[in-house]
Order: sequence, then structure tokens, then C-alpha cells
Amino acid sequence: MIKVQREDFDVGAELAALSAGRGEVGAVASFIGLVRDVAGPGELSAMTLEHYPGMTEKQLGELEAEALARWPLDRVLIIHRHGRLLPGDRIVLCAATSSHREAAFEACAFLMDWLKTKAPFWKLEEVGGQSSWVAAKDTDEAAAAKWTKNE
Amino acid sequence: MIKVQREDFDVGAELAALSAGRGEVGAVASFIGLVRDVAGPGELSAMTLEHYPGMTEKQLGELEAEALARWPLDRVLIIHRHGRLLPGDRIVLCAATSSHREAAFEACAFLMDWLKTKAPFWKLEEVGGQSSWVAAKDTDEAAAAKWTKNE
Amino acid sequence: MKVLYFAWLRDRVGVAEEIVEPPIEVTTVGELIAWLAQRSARHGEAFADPAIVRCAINQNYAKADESFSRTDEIAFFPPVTGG
Amino acid sequence: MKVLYFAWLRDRVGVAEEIVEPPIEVTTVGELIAWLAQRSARHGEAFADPAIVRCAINQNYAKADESFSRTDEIAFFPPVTGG
Repeated sequence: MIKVQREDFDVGAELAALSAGRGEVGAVASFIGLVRDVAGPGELSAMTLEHYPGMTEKQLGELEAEALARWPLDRVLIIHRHGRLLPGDRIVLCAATSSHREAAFEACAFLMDWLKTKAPFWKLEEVGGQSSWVAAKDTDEAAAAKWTKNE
Repeated sequence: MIKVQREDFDVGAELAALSAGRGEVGAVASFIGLVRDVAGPGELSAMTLEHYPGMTEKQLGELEAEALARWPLDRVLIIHRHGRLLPGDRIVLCAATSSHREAAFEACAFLMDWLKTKAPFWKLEEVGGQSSWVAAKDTDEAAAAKWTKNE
Repeated sequence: MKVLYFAWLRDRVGVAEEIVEPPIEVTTVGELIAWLAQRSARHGEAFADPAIVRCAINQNYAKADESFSRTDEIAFFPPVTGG
Repeated sequence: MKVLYFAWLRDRVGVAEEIVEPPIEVTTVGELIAWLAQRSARHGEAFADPAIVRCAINQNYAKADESFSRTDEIAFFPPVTGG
């Protein structure tokens, strides 16, 4: 399931709904991404997430399908927020459920690695009144690439 | 933090508390283990988790310390229930928080692998009125062993 | 045809989308980038380093040698930084 | 000295704990298992395959060649199956 939204989400309720009534599911692996506080002492920081409506849902939907095809999963959940967020705010929740914990863990890590390099979101960071776009990280590209090499 | 308890736990509240006010934490990886429904159609199943009070807390505490020593984590959480549980009930919650998502993911998988082979819990499965102790799995031993080889 | 810009590409170009009419010989993403870069100083700045510009045709990633049609939805943006 | 049993080891022995007085020459975990196995038919069944019996001395895992003192808390149990 894919949700792209401005509002916050309820982690406990989302994860409970994902496995509710699914008798074969013994493993729920999940990841929550939070806004880090990048400001120095006494400064305020914030982060605005811009995205490409339509393409985001399409890319995340393909990511979900890819995870379901690669691992013996029951379900996949990706919730990604956009708009202006403050330090400590939740940005993203990824989860994968399975009867096998290895599959759930691997799929969840895969979701995050691919999401970081494929989902069309951009972070605008505000620190002490200055705004700047966050640069993409080579380490994210490398993390995503390792899932391709393994095929 | 280690909690060994009979009662259920609130996943959303536990994970939120783990990162609350920790400005450097951007990554929360977690795992929830659930009781699977092993009964056939029309049958009821249940699971009773016995443990070794005292040793459980000691082993989980050492596991937490080991994870904190191996990865750049902020915090570790392990909650494990005991007593009689029904299909779909939560058994365990493991979580690791970090500024790096790889560290959080790896530490969380490590916690589960070691917990499966070191924490003194035993599962008694009831299916259709018959009780039997669940046998340990070789795959769990192998999963735990891989964290030793890497040293 | 319509072209969309996101994040700092939009900031540099100055608009989130625009209607452009590239000449008929412009058929690939790479050629479109080269043509757009000539449109104004702001465009030139936005497309100064094509290696860090990503393109999507109809919301799918597209490389420089891919061709597009005039009815496609074309978008340009920096490497993504979500998650 | 006190010995604790858990899970199917307890079911087979028939008690969760018992006070035993092994002779002075019994000093290692392996020797204690061999001595306990002789105590009764139930003990014999519980310790029939020492390879699948785990031991903890004062709540730390202990191998067959480890020695214990009479004041230690000794526990025997099957391979664990939590999580």
C-alpha cells in the first residue's frame, strides 16, 4: 500500500492494520525516517519536502511491486509525507510483512534504498533563516546499486 | 532498554518514546514478531512462552550492550512477552535508532538473530488440544553465527 | 509542449512549468536539454551541468539518448533526496 | 545444591527445580549431566541426548567442560525458541 500525504501518520495503527487477520504473518519489519535537527545551538531548523505528484505514486507503486516480486512477502507499506516539517517529525514509514523475518528485513532495507534514489522528493533545508536544497548522497546511490548487482 | 513482560505493548508509543527529543536520530528500524496461526481450518491454536526469569533480562541486557558497541546507535529497545498468546498477538519488539539507516537496520536484524538463539524463551504450541514444544531451528543458529564470522 | 521543473532546477529557471516549441530535429532528452539551455541565462544556469539533471518522460526516468514525442509530459529535476 | 529445569527438560524430569548432592568428584557441567542422568528413569530420559541440552551457570551459558561450584545457580534447558 502506498500513501503520499501532507499529514502525519500513526505508526502503531498502520503496522497493526498491515498484519491484522493475516494468520501467516509472523514478521513485521519497519523503518521510520525522521527529520534530524541540523541547526546549531539556539538556532531553529526546518525541512520542506517537495515532490512530483503523480510520478511519486507511480514510482512508489513500482517499488512495492518489485519488493513483492523479489521476496516471499505478505504485504508492503510505504507512507511518505511532503510539505514543511520540523526536527523530530516523521517523514517516511516503510514496512514489509512476511512469515520469514529475513525476507521482511531485506525487503524493508531494499524499499528504503530504492526510495532514496528513485522516489521524486527533494529536501529544502532551513537553518537560521537560510534555505538550501539538500544534495543527493553518493552513498545512497551505492546502497541502491547493491540490489541490482545481486540479480 | 529491556522489558520482559506478560502484558502487550503499544508499538507506536514505544517507538515514539525511543526517538523523542533525540535530535540526531533520523532512522528508527524495528521488528515486530507475531504469533502465527499454525492450526488447520476450524482449529484453534495458541502459544505459551516460558522463560527463565533473571537470565532473560541478563542475556537481553548483554545483547543491547553488544549492539550499542558494534554500531553507531543512539538507543536500543527490546520488549519480549511471556505467557499464553493467541495467533496475531505480538511476541517481541526490537528497535534500534541511529543517524544512519544502515546501522539501524543491521543492528535490528542482529538483535533478532541473537535473541532467537540466546534469550532463554521456549515456545509451547497448542493445536487442536495437543501441546508440543517448538523445536529450535538450524536456520536460526546459522543466522546468528554470521554475526560472529564478520568480526 | 509542456516541460516541468522541480526543486533547484525550478528555482534557477524561475518557473515550475512552461510551454516550449523545440525545432523538429530535437528528438532526444539530451537534445532537448541542449536546446533549453540556450533559451535564457537562467536556463543556461539550470542546465549548466547536464550530468546532475534527471529527466522523466510521462513520469518514468529517461536517459539522455531517449526520444520523446510532443504530447509527452517531460520533467527535469535534480537527483532525488527523499526518505 | 539447586538445579533448575525449563521447558521439556522440566516436563521429563517432572520438577522445575530440585536440591541434589553430587559426589565431590563431579566438577564439570558434563559430569553433572552424566550424574543426573543416573538418578531416575525420568532423569535418564531428560538427559538422553546431552548434545541438545543447554546449561547456564549463574545465568550465563556454560559448555560441558566448564566447572561449577556448589553455590552456583545451575540450569538445564533445551535450545531456546523465543522471538
